[in-house]
Amino acid sequence: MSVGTGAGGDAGTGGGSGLGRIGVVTFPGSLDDRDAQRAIRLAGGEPVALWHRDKDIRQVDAVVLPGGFSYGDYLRCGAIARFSPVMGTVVEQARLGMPVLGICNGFQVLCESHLLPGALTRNDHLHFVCRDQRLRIENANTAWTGDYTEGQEITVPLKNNEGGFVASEHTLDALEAEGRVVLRYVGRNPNGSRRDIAGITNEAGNVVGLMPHPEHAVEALTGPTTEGLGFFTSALKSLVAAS
Amino acid sequence: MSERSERTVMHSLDTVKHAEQTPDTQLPWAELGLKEDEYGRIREILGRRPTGAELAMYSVMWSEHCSYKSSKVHLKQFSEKAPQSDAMLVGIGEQAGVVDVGQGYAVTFKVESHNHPSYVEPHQGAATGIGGIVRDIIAMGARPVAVMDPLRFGAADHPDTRRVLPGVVSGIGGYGNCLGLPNIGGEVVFDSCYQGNPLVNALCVGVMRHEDIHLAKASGTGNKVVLYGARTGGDGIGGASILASETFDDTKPSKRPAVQVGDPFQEKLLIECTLEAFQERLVVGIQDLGAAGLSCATSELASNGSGGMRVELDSVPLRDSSLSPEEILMSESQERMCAVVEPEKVERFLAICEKWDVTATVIGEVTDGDRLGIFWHGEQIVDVPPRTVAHDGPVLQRPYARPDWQDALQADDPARLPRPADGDELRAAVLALVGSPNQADKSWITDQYDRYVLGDTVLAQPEDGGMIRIDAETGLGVALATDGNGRYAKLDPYAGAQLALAESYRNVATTGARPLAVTDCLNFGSPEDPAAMWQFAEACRGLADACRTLGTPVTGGNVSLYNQTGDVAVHPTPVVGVLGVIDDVARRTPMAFADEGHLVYLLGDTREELGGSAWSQVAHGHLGGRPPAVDLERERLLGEVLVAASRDGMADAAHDLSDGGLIQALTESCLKGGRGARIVVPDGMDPFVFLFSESQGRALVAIPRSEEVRFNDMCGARGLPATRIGVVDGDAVEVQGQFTIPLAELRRTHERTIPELLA
Amino acid sequence: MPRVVVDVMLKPEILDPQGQAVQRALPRLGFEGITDVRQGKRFELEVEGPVDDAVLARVREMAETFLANTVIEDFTVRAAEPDPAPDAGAVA
Amino acid sequence: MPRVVVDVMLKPEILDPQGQAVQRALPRLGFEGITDVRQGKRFELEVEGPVDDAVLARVREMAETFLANTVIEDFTVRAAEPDPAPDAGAVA
Ligand SMILES: Nc1ncnc2c1ncn2[C@@H]1O[C@H](COP(=O)(O)OP(=O)(O)O)[C@@H](O)[C@H]1O
Ligand SMILES: [Mg+2]
Repeated sequence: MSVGTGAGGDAGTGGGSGLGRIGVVTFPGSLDDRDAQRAIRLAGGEPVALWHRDKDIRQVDAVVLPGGFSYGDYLRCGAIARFSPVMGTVVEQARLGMPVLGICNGFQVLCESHLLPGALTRNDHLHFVCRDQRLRIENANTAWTGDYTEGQEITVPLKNNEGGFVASEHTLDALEAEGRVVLRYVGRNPNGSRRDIAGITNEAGNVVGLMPHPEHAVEALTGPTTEGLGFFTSALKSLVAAS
Repeated sequence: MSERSERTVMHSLDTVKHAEQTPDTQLPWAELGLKEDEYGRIREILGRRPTGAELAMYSVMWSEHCSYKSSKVHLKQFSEKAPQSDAMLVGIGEQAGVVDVGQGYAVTFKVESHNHPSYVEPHQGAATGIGGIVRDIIAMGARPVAVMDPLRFGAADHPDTRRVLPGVVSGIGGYGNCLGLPNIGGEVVFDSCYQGNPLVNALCVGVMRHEDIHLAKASGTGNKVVLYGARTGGDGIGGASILASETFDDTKPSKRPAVQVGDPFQEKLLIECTLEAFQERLVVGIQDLGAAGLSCATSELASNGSGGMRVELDSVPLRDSSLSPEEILMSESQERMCAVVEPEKVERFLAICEKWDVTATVIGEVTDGDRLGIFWHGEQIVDVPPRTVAHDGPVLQRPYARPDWQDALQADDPARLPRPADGDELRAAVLALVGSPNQADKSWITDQYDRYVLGDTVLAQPEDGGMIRIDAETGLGVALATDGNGRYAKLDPYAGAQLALAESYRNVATTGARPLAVTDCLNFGSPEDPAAMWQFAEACRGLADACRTLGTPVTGGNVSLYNQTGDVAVHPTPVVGVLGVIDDVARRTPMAFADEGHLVYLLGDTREELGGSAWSQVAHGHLGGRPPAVDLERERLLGEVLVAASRDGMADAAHDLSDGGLIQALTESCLKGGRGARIVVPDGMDPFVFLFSESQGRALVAIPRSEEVRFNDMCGARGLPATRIGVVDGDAVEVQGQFTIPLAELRRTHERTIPELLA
Repeated sequence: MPRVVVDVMLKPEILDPQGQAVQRALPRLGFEGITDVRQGKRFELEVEGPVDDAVLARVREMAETFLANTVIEDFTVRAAEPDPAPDAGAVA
Repeated sequence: MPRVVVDVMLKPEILDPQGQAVQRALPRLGFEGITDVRQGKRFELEVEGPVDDAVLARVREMAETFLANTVIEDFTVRAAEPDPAPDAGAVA
C-alpha cells in the first residue's frame, strides 16, 4: 500500500468520471467527518458532504458514516443519529447494495439501525482508549476491503469509549461461519470485544462497520501508517467494477 | 442548596427606583465577598445604594477571580517589559492574545486553571475547565484546533489521588474528545503539596485568518445582543467569588457550592454555529460566558464598546424558572455565548443557531450613552457605568515579604546527600528514577485522550511539544509545550518562573519550531499571606524579565490564588506555555532514537546542579539548595541550533533535557524508538553528575553519520558546545564502564508504575 | 407532575464491565457480602396528563424502539411511585 | 437471590445533558407529550443473606460514599420487588 504523503490538498477532486462520489454524513457531534473527506480525496474520490437533516443524499455512489459523538452519544452511541432523516435514505440504499462504511460512531449507528447485527458496549476497562492498533484483515472481499489481502496485518488508530462488540453466541457463530468478520484485533484486545472482532459486514458485503479509524492512517505525517487508505481505494474500485 | 437559603431574599423586586427610595436598606455585601471599603466605593460610583442585582454584579466582577485585584500590580510587568514583537496582533487584556504566524494566519492560545472545582468534583471540574478555555478561543474568532492539560496531583500513592486523578483525566478526555479537539500534550506531576489542592490547568489553541479576529465589544447603537447556547440554570451561583476567592475548606461540606456539569455536545454545536456565523460575517462583537456569567459578558461587552447596553433579563431562556434576576446575572451555566449582531443580520444568525439546534435569543441591544441598563418585567434593576463593573475593580497592593525559611531552604544543599558510588548503584538509581511516578510513562493517562481527531496532529505526547499543521498546502504549523517546576520555584520563585519558560521554550525549539509567544497560568497560595505574595511577585518579575530576554511576549494567561489547604500552600507553580511556528511541518524533529548507528550528541554544558532535582526527590525525598542556573542567552542559542538542524535536515531526532537529566531523556528517546544506545561518559566528568544533573540549556540529538561534520561545524560556528557521547545501537542502554540495562527492563520499569498505582 | 419510570438493564448474558468494576471495588472499601452488581439506566419521564394505560403503552413503545437497545438490554416501564424522599437529601 | 436496588439521579438543580438529549429526540421520533426527561443510574446488588434493615443501612452507606456522588446526585435504596418480567424479552 503506497500513498502520497504530501499535503493532503485536493488530490483528485472528481477525476471527471461520474463515479467515485462518496458521501460523508455530518450529524451534530460528528468529529471525524472532515478526516473521512480527506481520506476519500487522497484515495482519488470525490467527497460529498451530507447533512443529517436531509433525506437527499445527492446521488452519491457510496456513504461513509464518520466517527464522533453524534448527539453527544448521550443515550447510547448512535442511538439518536439512527433516527435522522438521512439515515432513512442510507438504510434504504444500503439494502439496495450501496457501499456504506461506518467508522467508530458510524459503526454504532449501523448497529443501532440494524444494518449490522450486535451492539457496541462500554470498553471493558471503562476508559476511553486512543492507540495505534494492529489489525488483521479477515475478509478481503467486501466493498471496502478489496485492496487488502486476507490475513494482511495493518496498523491504524483506534479511539473510543464504547468499542466492545457484543452479540449472542448464535449471531457470533453465524458471523464467523459466513466470513462476515472483516477485521480482528491482533495482540491485546483493546476493549473486550467478543472474539477480538474489530469490524463486520452484512451478508451482501456492501455494508461494513469497524471501530478503528482508517481515515486517520492515510498520511505518514499525521497517522501511524498509511495503511488505512485501502478502505477508500477499495470502495472506489468496487464502484468502477459494479458500473 | 444552602447557598440559596442563605441568600437574602428580596421580598419585592429591588429596582433602581426602590434603591433610591430606601437608602438605608442593608445588603449582604459581606456574604457576597465584598470588603467594607469596596461596598463604599460601589455606593460612591452609583451615588446611592446598589440594588440587589447591581450588588451581585459588582461582587462577582470584583472578586479575586474576575478582577485580579491582588495580582494586577504585578502582572503589569508583562506589558511594561514586553519585548517588541511584530507577531503580536492582539495583546494582553482580551480573552486571549493573538499571534501572527505568517501566510495570513493568526493563532490564539491561552492556559487557564480550574483547580478548586476539580478537587470538589474531579470529572466535572476538569471537564468544565476545558469547556471554558475553548470558549475563550472561539470568542476570538478562531477555530479551536487542540488542547493541552498541565496537571498536578498529590502523592501518587495517596488514596485521594485515586479519586482525583482518574476523575480529572476522564473529565478532560470526556469533554475534549467529544468536542473533537486533539490533546497534544500536558504535564502530570505528583507532589504531596498538591494533596488537598490539585492543579488542573487547561490550554486551548485556535487558528484563524487575520481578518477574522473578533473582539469582545459591543458597538453600533441599535445592534442586538444575542445570548445563545445552553439555557441558564442555577449553576455556580456565587461560584466565582466564593469558590475561587476563598480557601476551599473540605471540613464544611455545607459550604460546597453547586457543581457545574458540562455538556460537551452543546459546546461542539456552539463551536460550529459560531464559526459559521463568523464566516458569514454576522458578528460585530462576541464574548463567552465564563466566570460571572451574564454579569461579566454584558458589562465587558458594553465597557469595551462605544456605547451603552440595555438588556431584558426576562428574555434569558431558563432551565430553572424559579431563578431570581440576581441569580440569572450570576449564574455560571456552561456552554453559553453572547454575540452582538446588526439588526438586519439577526434573522440569519438565529437561522444558523437553529440549524445547529442551538437555542438563541435576543436579550438586548446596544444603546447610545454609556450606561448598562438591565430590566426585569419592565422595571430597571441595574443602572451602572459598565466600566466600573468590568474594569475599574479594586486594585490591592498586598504586602509581601521573603519568607524567613527561604535562606535555610536554599542553604540545604543536596551536595550533602549520599550518591551512588559505583556502576551497580548507578544502575539502581537509574531504574528508581525512570520508574518513579513523576518520571514514569504517562500513557495510562494520555491514551484516554484523542490525539488524532481533525487529522492535523503532527506531534503529540510523549513528544517534547505538540505540533499541529495549519495549512495542508504549505505545511505551515505551530508547536506548543507547557512546563512548570514547582520544586524549582519553591527554592527560588524568580528563577523558577524563568526555568519554566526556559523549559517550555526549549521543548518547542526541540521539535524544530521557532518560539514566538507565551501564555501562563500562575498557581499560587493565598495572596493574604505575605510569603505567598512574595513568591507570586518574584515569579511575575522573573517571567517578565525572561520573556524580554527571549523575545517572547506574554499574550495572556490566568492567575489562580488561594491554592492551599489550611495554612499550607502548594509549591509556587507558574506554568508556562510557549507557542512556536514552523514553516513546514514535514521538517519536524521527533524524539525517538529509531535509527541504528546514528550518533548521539549532547548539546550544552553539564555542571553539578541537583537542587530541586528529580534524583534528590526520588532517592532522598529532599528539596533544598538552589535550582539550576538560568542562562537565557544559552537557551536562545540552543533553540537556534535545534531549529536550524531541523530546517536543514541535520538531526533525525532530538529530545530536550529537563527533570531527571540526561539519563531520563536518553531512556525516553530509546524507548520511543525501540533502540538502545552506547554512551561514553566524557573525560573528567563524574558519571553521576553526567547522568542526573539538571543543568539547563541542553538537549540530546541523534545525527546521521553523513551529517556529523556539517552539524559540528554549525555548532562550532555558533559557539554551542556539542559533545559526541555515543551511538544509537543494540537493545540496551549501556553507559560504558558503569552499567547496562536491557531496553525491555527499562521499559517495564518505566511503564508499569502509573497503571499499578491507578488501575 | 405525573412521571413514568423506565429501567433499562443489560441482559443477564451480556457482560457488564461497569457493574463488575463496582463489585470489585466494594471489598476494598470495606463492603463485604455483595455477590453481584449490575449497573443500568433509569429514566424518569414527566408526562402531561395522568399516567393511564395508554400512556404506559406509548412509553413502552418508546423504550422498545429507543430508550433500550433490545439486542443487549431489557427494560421495564411503570408509573412512578409517589415521590420517595431521597436517602441523601440536599447534603450541600 | 435477594437484591437491593439503588437508584441514583442527578439532583434536580443539576444540568442533565443526557436526559435533555433524549427529551429533544422524542418529538422527532413521533413521541409527544413528554415534558421532561431525567436520566440516572440503577444498580442492582445481589446480597448474600436476607435484605434486612442492617443490609439496607450498609448499602445506603455504600451509595453515600461510592455509588452516588452526593455533590451532584441523590439516591434511593430499597429491597428489590420480586422480579418483574421485563417488558422486552430476548429479542435478539
Ligand atoms: N496530562 C497530560 N496530557 C497530555 N500530555 C501529557 C500530559 N502529561 C504529560 N504529557 C506528555 O507526556 C510527555 C512527557 O511529559 P514531560 O516529561 O512533562 O515532558 P517534558 O519534560 O518534555 O516537558 C510530553 O509530551 C507531555 O506533553
Ligand atoms: Mg521535553
